[in-house]
Amino acid sequence: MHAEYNPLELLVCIGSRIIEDNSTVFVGTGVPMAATMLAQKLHSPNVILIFEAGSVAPQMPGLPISVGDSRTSHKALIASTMNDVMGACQCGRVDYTFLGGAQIDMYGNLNSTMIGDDYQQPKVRFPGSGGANDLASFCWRTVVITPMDDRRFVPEVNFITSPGYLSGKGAREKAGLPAGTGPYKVITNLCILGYDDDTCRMRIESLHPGVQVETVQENCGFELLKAENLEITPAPTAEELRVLREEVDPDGYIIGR
Amino acid sequence: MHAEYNPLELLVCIGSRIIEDNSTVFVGTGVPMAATMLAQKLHSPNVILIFEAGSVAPQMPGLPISVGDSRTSHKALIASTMNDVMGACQCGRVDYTFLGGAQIDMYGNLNSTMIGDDYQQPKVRFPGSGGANDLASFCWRTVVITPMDDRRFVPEVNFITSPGYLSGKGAREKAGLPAGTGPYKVITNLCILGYDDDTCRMRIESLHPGVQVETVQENCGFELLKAENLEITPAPTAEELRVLREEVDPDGYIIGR
Amino acid sequence: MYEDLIGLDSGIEELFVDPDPDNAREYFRGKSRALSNKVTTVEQAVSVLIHDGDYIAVGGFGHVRIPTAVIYEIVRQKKRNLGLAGHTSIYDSDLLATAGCIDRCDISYVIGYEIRGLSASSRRAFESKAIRKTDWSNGALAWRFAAGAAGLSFLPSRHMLGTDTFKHSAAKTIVCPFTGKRFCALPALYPDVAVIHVHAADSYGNGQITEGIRISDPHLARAARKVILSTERLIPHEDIRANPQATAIPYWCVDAVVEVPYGSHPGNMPGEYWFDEDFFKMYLDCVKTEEGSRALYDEYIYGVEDFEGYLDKIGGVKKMRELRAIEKLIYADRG
Amino acid sequence: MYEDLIGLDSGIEELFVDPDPDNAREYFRGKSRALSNKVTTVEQAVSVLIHDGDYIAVGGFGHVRIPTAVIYEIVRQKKRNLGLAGHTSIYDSDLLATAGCIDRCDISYVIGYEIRGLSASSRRAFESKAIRKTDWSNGALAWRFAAGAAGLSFLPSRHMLGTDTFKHSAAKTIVCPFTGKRFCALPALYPDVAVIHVHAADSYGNGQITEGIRISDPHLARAARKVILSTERLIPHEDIRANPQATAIPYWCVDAVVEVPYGSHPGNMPGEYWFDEDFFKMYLDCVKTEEGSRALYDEYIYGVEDFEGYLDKIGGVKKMRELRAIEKLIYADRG
Repeated sequence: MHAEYNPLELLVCIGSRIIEDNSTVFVGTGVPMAATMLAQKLHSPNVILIFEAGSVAPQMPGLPISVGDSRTSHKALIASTMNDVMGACQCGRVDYTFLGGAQIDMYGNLNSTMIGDDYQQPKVRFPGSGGANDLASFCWRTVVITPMDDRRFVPEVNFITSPGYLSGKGAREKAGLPAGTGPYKVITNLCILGYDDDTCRMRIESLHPGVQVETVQENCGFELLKAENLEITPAPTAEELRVLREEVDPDGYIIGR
Repeated sequence: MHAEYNPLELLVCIGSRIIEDNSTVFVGTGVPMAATMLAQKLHSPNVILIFEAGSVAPQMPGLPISVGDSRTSHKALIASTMNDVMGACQCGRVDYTFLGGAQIDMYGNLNSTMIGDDYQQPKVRFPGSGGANDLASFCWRTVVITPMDDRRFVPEVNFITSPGYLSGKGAREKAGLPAGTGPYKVITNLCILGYDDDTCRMRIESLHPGVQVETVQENCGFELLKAENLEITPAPTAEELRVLREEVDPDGYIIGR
Repeated sequence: MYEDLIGLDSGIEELFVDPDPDNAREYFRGKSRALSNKVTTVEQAVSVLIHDGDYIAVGGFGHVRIPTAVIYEIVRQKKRNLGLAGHTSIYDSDLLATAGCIDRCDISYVIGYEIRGLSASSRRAFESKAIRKTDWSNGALAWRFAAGAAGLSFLPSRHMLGTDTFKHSAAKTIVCPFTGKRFCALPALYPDVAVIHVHAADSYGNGQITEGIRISDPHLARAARKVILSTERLIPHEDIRANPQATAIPYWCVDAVVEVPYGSHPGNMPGEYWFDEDFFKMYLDCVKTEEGSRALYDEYIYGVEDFEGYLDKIGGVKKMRELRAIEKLIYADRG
Repeated sequence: MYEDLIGLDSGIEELFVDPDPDNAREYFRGKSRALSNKVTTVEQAVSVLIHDGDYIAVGGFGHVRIPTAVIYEIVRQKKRNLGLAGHTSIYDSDLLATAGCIDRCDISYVIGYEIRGLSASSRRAFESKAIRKTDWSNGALAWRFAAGAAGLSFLPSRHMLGTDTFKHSAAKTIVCPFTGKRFCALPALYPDVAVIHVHAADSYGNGQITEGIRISDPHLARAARKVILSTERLIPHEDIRANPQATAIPYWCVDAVVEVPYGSHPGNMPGEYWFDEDFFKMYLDCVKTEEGSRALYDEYIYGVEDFEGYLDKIGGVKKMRELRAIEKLIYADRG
C-alpha cells in the first residue's frame, strides 16, 4: 500500500482531514496550503482560510505559491492588510493555524530561525518567524505538519522561534501569551501526535498504516508519551490522492511529483 | 464701515487670511469650516483640508454641515478613517488646526465640556472634546476663532477640554504632549491675539478697524499682554465678503444672514 | 503598587467596559464562523440582540451614515440602562438620552449638532446624574475601538495629557520603555453591541461602505461582541467576492443584517441622500420643551410601527428623492 | 531603574532605528505638503533619495507587488551599509544581501522563497557576521510600522513572548496598567526610505493598490521619512479624486514617483501578471555558487542600463503577456 503515495502526499492527505468545515484557519506557506485546499475540495467547502498578507476566505483558482499572492485574494471576502488579519487572530477569532518548522521539541516549540551557538554567526540560518510566531501565539490551536526524523524532533530546539508549550504547563500564560492557546496536533508521515493534558508533552495518538510505535520513537530525538488508546490512521483514499494530484497540486510544487 | 459686515463675517474673513497655501489644516466644525473654504476660494487654492472623520483634501461643492458629511470627501484625495487622519496628525504632518470653544484662558486652554463644580451634575453641559483635544494636542499650531467677551475669555476655565499652554511655559512637554506644539493665534471679532514667547500668555497683536485696546481688555476676563508693535487688521474686503456670502455660506449657516 | 513605583496618573471616572482581551477572546472563540443567512427585521434584531443593561456603540458620524431605524427601534422597545459610547455622536445619542434608554456614557461628543447648535433635551439628560459620565476625545474613543479590534487591553497615545479631559476619563498614563516619554494609555473598548449602517451588505453580513469616509466603523465592528448591520440594500454574496477590497466589515463580526432603504434619515448617507435639514430644524425646535419632546417622539417613533411608517410621515419617497437630488448636486442651488 | 522596579524583560539585540516620535515629527514637519510633480526616473530616485547607511524598507510581500526595478537600481548603484526591514521579504532582501548592499537587518522572513525553497546566496550572506541581525515576527514588524504611522514610539502586542524570537529582538515587555497583564512592547519603526510598488499613482504620489491585499504598505508609507513610489502606470490626478477610498498612499508621504510597467517582475502583480517561475528557478539555481551568482547579477543587473534593458533579456512584452495570461486565468492549464 505504501507504494501508492509518497510521504508528502500522505502528510497533505492526513493533514487535510483535521480541518473542520466553518472553522477559521490561518494558513502558513507550503504543505499547509495544499492540505487546506484539499480539505476545501473534499469535505470542508466552507472552511474560512486566512492568509497573513491580508486575505480572508478566497475561492482559490489554483494552489498559491505564496501566502501573499493573488490566488489568496481571488474571490475573497476581504482583501485587507496584515494588521487587520493579525488583529482578528489576536482577538481570538481564529481557530486553527497550520505551521511547519525545521525543528520541534516535546512541548511543540518550533525552530525556523537558526542552528548553532552564535546568533550573529549561525551554523545554519533559516528564514525566521515569518508569521509563524504570531500565529502560534494567537490562534486557539496550532497544528504542525512535518516529516518525522530525529533531526527535526529534537530534545531541545536551538532557537524557539514560535511558542509551543514553552517549558511546560502554564508557561505560555506566565509569559503573557493569550490563555487557552497552544499546540494541538503534529501530523507527520508516520503518525499523528497530540499533547498530554497534564504535562503538555507530545504523545502518539494515531499510527499511520503499517507503522509501529518503535519506528516512531526511533525517528524522534526525545521520549514520546502514548495515548491510552492508540488509533490507526486510515490510509489516504484514492479520492484524496486523485484530488490532491489532479486539482490541488498538478504541478507538484508541494507533493513533488 | 462696521455696518458693512457682521461680527461673524468679520471672524470668518480674518480667520481665512491666516491659512497658508500648501499647508495642512485640520478643520473643526463651524466657523473654521467657513474660514478654510473662503481661503481656498481666495488665496490658498492648494490648502490641504483634513477632517477628523477621515477625509483629506476635498474639493467641496458647498459648505459642509458636519466635519464628517459627504461634502468633506467630495473629490477628496483620501477618504479613510478617523484613526488614519489622527495618525497623520500625531506624527506631525499637520500644520494648523482651527478650533472654537465656550471658554478660553490666558494660556489658550479651551473648555467645551462643562460649567459648574460637579462633573457628574454640571450647571451647563457642552458637547465635550469631539476631536478638539486630539487636534490641540497633535497639530503644530492651534488657531482659535471665537467671538470675544468676558464670559468666554476667563481667568480660569471650568474644565480644560483641550490643551493650550496648560499652566505656562514647558507644561505641555512636561505633561507628555508632543514638543513644539501649542496655541498660535486667537482670532476674535475685536482683534488678533497671539502668545508671548517667554510666558506663553495671551497678547494683543492686531486690532480690528476702529477697535481700541481698552475695548479688547474690557471684553476679556484676564489681563492681556500687548505686542510691541500693535498692528491694525485690514477690514474685510468687498471681495472677501462677496465670496463668503455668495459662494461659501449662501444659506447663512455660519454667518447667520 | 506598580503605579506608585513609577508615578502613573489615572483618570478618576468610571471605566464602563472590561478591557481584558482574554475575556473578549473567550467570547469571540464561541462565535460562529459559518456563512449563514442573518437577514432579519429591525424589530427582531433589537429584541433578540440588545438587552437592558448592555453597552452599545453606534457607527457612522452622529448624523452621517447612522443606523437611524435601529436607534428608533431601541427607543420604541423602551430598552433601559444601556451604556453608550458617545463617540462623534449626535442624533443617535440624542435619541437614546432623550428617551431615557441610557444610564452611562463614554462621552467624546454629545448634545451638539455641529453648526446647527445644541439639543435642549440631550442637554437636560446629560446635565442630570441619571447618566453617569466619563469623558474622552474622539480620537481616544477611536483608538479604544482599535485596541479592541486588535485584541489588546490598551493602546498608547499622546492626547488628553495635562487636561481635565484626561482627569475625567478612565485613562491612565504610561511610560514608554524605549524613550522614557510619558504617554496616555487608553483601555480597549469592547462594546456588547455595535449598530452600524452601510451602503451594501450580503445576507451573511459582509458590509461595504462604498462612498465617503469609514470613520471608526471597521474597528468598531471588530471590537464589538455583537453587531447589528443595517444596510441601504442587500446585495448578492458574489458581489462581495467581486470586490473584496471594499469589505469594511467581515461577516464573522455580524449577528443580524437588516435591509433599511433610507435607513439613515434624517442623516446624510454619502452618495445616497443629504441631511433633512427641515426635519432637524423641526426636531431641535420641538425638544426645547419636555412636552414638545414627548409629542415629537409620540408622533415619529412610538406612534409608528416601523421605519417605513416613519418614512411615510416625513414625506416618503418624494422627500427622499429631494434629499437625493441635493446629495447628487442635481439642484445646484439647494443645500 | 524603572525597568528594575517592575521587572521588565528586554530583547538583547540591536535596535537599528530611533523610535522617538518627536524626532520623526520634526522631520515630517519640514516635509512639503505641496501637490507638486514628483515624477522622475528610477536612476534619479535612487541616486537622490537613498544614501549609503540609510535604513530602508520595501513594500509588498517579498515576491508579490515588489518594486523590483528600484531594488535592481539600488544594486546597480552599489549602495552600501544599508539597513533593511526584512519584513515578509524574499526576492527583495535576497538581491540586497547577495549584492552586499546591507550591513544590518531586522529579520522576520528572509532567505526563503516560500514553497520554492531557499536562496543559497542569501543564506551565505545572513550566516555571516557582515550583516548584523535582530529578529522579529512578521506581525511585529507590521505593528512597528503601524506605530510609526501613528506617530508613537511603541505599540503593545501579545506575540513573541516566551520565545527566542523575543530574546533576539529589541522588543521589551510591558505591564498593562488596566489588567496587570504582560505584553510585548514593540518599538516604532521609522525607516529612512520606503520603496513601494503600486498599480496606479498620480504625478503627485497618491498611490492606489487596486487589486489584492495591501499587506503593510499603508502603514509603511506613513512611517517612512521618504518614500519612492513605483507604479505600473501613471494616472491623471482627477482619477484619484474620483475614487478617494482607493488611495492607499497619500502624496504627502511620497518623494519620487517612477512609472515602471511590469515593475514587479519576476514577482506577482495582482491583477496584472503572475510569478515568472522559470526565472525564479533559473535564479535560485545560479545563486547556489558565488560564481553563478556573480554571472547572473552581471548579466541581468549590472550588464543592463535600466529595467527596460532587463525586460528585453527576460523575454520582453511577449513573456509578460504569458505571465498576464496565467494571472488572468486565460490559460487554465498553466501555473
